[in-house]
Amino acid sequence: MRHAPYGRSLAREGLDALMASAVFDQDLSLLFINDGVFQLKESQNTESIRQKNLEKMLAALSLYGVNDILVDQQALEQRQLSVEDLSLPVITLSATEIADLFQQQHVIFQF
Amino acid sequence: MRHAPYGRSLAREGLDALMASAVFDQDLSLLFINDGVFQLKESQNTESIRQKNLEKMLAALSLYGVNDILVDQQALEQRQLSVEDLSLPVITLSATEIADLFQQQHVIFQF
Amino acid sequence: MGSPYSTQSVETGYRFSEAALSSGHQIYRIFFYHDGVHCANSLSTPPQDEDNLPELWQQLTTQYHVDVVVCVASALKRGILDQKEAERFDKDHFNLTEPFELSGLGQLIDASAHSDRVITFAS
Amino acid sequence: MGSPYSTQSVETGYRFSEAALSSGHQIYRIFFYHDGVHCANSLSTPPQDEDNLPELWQQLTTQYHVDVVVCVASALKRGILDQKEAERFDKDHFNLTEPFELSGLGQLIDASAHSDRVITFAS
Amino acid sequence: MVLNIINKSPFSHSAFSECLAVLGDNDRVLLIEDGVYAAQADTEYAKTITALAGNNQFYILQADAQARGIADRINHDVQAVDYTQFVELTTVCNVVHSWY
Amino acid sequence: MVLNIINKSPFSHSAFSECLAVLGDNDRVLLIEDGVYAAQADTEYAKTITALAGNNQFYILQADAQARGIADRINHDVQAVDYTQFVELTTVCNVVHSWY
Repeated sequence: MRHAPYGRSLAREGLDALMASAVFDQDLSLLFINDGVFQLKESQNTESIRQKNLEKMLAALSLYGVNDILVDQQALEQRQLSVEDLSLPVITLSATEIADLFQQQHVIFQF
Repeated sequence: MRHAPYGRSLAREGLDALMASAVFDQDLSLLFINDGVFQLKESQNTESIRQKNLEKMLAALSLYGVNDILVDQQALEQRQLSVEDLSLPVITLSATEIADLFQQQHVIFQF
Repeated sequence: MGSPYSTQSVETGYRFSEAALSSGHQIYRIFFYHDGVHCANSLSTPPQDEDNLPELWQQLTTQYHVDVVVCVASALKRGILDQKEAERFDKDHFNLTEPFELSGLGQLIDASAHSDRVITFAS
Repeated sequence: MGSPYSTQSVETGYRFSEAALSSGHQIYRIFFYHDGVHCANSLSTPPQDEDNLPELWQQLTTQYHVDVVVCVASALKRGILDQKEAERFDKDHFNLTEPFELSGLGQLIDASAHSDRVITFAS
Repeated sequence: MVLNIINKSPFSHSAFSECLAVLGDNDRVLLIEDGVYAAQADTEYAKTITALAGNNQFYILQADAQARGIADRINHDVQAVDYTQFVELTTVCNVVHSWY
Repeated sequence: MVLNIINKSPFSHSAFSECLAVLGDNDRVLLIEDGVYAAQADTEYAKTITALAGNNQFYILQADAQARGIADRINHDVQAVDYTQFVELTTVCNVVHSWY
C-alpha cells in the first residue's frame, strides 16, 4: 500500500483485492510504505466526505486471517507518526528489510 | 501547462482547450511550468506509441494567433533543457514574473 | 475533470456546488471534461452504501436549473454517447444521463467569459 | 488499471501483451481492474486517427484465445454493464464488449496463482 | 489575489512545493483532499507554511482533514473551513487556480 | 531478482526516489512512459542512477524515449529496450513490481 486513502480509490480497491486474496487462502504479506501509512492513522471520520471508512475495513483484516501488518519505519517518521497514532498494531521495517521482503515474493501488487 | 506529454492525456486535452479558446478570440497567456516544459522538447516521434504528436499541435499554435509562449526558466534548468532544445521560440520567466502573471488573470486553467 | 469512484474530485465538486447553490450563488454552467465525462454515465450502479454520483448531479442541477455540459470529444472516446451520437456511429446502445448535454469546448470558453469565477475540480 | 485515453498505461499494456503473445509466450488471463474497466466499453468512439483500444484488445485476445476478465465491482460503479447486469438493475442499455466477461476478484487471485509472472499496468 | 487549491499529498507529488514557489503577496492557499496532509503540525511542510504565513493565508477543508484522522493535529497557521466557507473564499479572491 | 517498473516523472512524483530507496542487490529498474525522464543525462537523477549502476541494471523503453524527444540524451548507464526485450526482462526476473 503506497497511496493515501480517499483522494484516489486505490487504497479502497487495494483492500478489496487483499480481502479477496485472503478469502482464497493465499499466503500474503501486507506492507504500508510512503503515503500508504496514512491509511493506518486512527480517528478517521469519513461521514462528511461520504466514503467507506477504511479504518473500519482495516480493523476487519484479522477476521480474514491477515495478522501481520508491516510498515516502513522511515515513512512514519517523515510524516511525524508514531505507532501509537495507528489504529492497529504494526511491525516496523527498515529499508533493507523492505528490500529483502520484496525479493521473497512471487507476486507484488502495489496500490 | 504543468504536466508532461503522453503519460497522461492532460497535455493533449489542455492544447485542445487552448485552441478552442483561441478560436473564440479570447485574450490568453500560455505558460509552461514544471514537467509541462517537456511538451516543448523538439524531436518528438510518437509513431511507436501511437499518440497524436504534440510537437506538431504546438507548431500550429501560431495559426491560432497564439504567439507568446512563456516558460518557467527554473523548470528548464532543473531538466537540463536550454531554449535551443525547444521546438518553438519562447520567453523565459522567473518565479516572481510567474507570480505576477497569475495575479493578472481572470481565469486560470492548469493542464 | 476527475473520474467518479476513482478520484475524490467529483465528490468535492459536488459538495462545493451544493454549498454554492444553497447559499444563493448562481452557477452558470458545469462543464465535464477529461475523465469527468464519466459522471454522465447512466449505467453507473454503485453499491447501496455509496453515493450514486450521476444521479446526485442530475438531482442537484435539475433543482437549481444549472446547465450541465459534457465535452463531446472527451466523451466519445471514453464511450459516453447520447442517442443521436449512438445512431451516427451505428451503436445499439447509449448511456448519457439526462439532463447532461454533449457539446464542444466552446461551451467552456463561453462559460469562462460569462462567469465571475471559474473553478476546476481535477483528478 | 489505468483509464484508456487518459493514461498511457492501457496502450503500454496492449503493446506488451502483443509482444509477449507474438513471441510465443502464453497469457493466462488479463484482468481489468480500477479504471481499466473502461477498456471494455463498447461505446468508445475515438477519432479516426487514434487507436480504438477496446477493439484492439478484442482482436488481440480473440486471436490468441486469451481470457479477458473485467472486475465486476469496479465495472458496475463505473457504468460498465453486460446484458445480464443491465437487466438486474433495470437499465435499458448495456455496453460490455465481447469477449470481455464480468467476474470477481477471485479471477485475479486465481490467475496470480496459476501464472509465472504477474504484471500491472497502472495509471 | 489568487486562491490556490492543492489536492495532492506533498509527500508524493510536487504540486504543493511548486505552488508555494510562485505565490504572490497576499495570495491564499486552500488544502483539500490528499492536499490536507501538508497542514499536519511539525512536518517539514508545516515549517514552509509557517514561514509564508505572514504574507499569505492558509486554509484546510475540515471534512477532508476529519476523514483522514488529522483534524486534531493541524498547524496553527492553517485555518479550517467548511464547504460554505470554501465557496466564500472563491468569491473573496479574484481568481482560482487548482494545482493537481 | 525484482524487476521494478516506474512510469512517473521523477520531477513530479516520488515513485522513482522511493523505488530506488528499497532496491535489492542485483535488482533491475525499467523506466517507461513519463518515467523515462529519469534517464536523461546530466540531471540529478542521472547521478543517482550512475551511483547504483554497479549493483543494479537500468533500462528504458525506447518507444517512450523517442516519443518524448529524449532518445539521444540518455544516460550511458541506462540501456534502451523494445517491447519484445521488455517481455524478456519480465521472464529473466523472478517478480515484477510496478511503481506508479
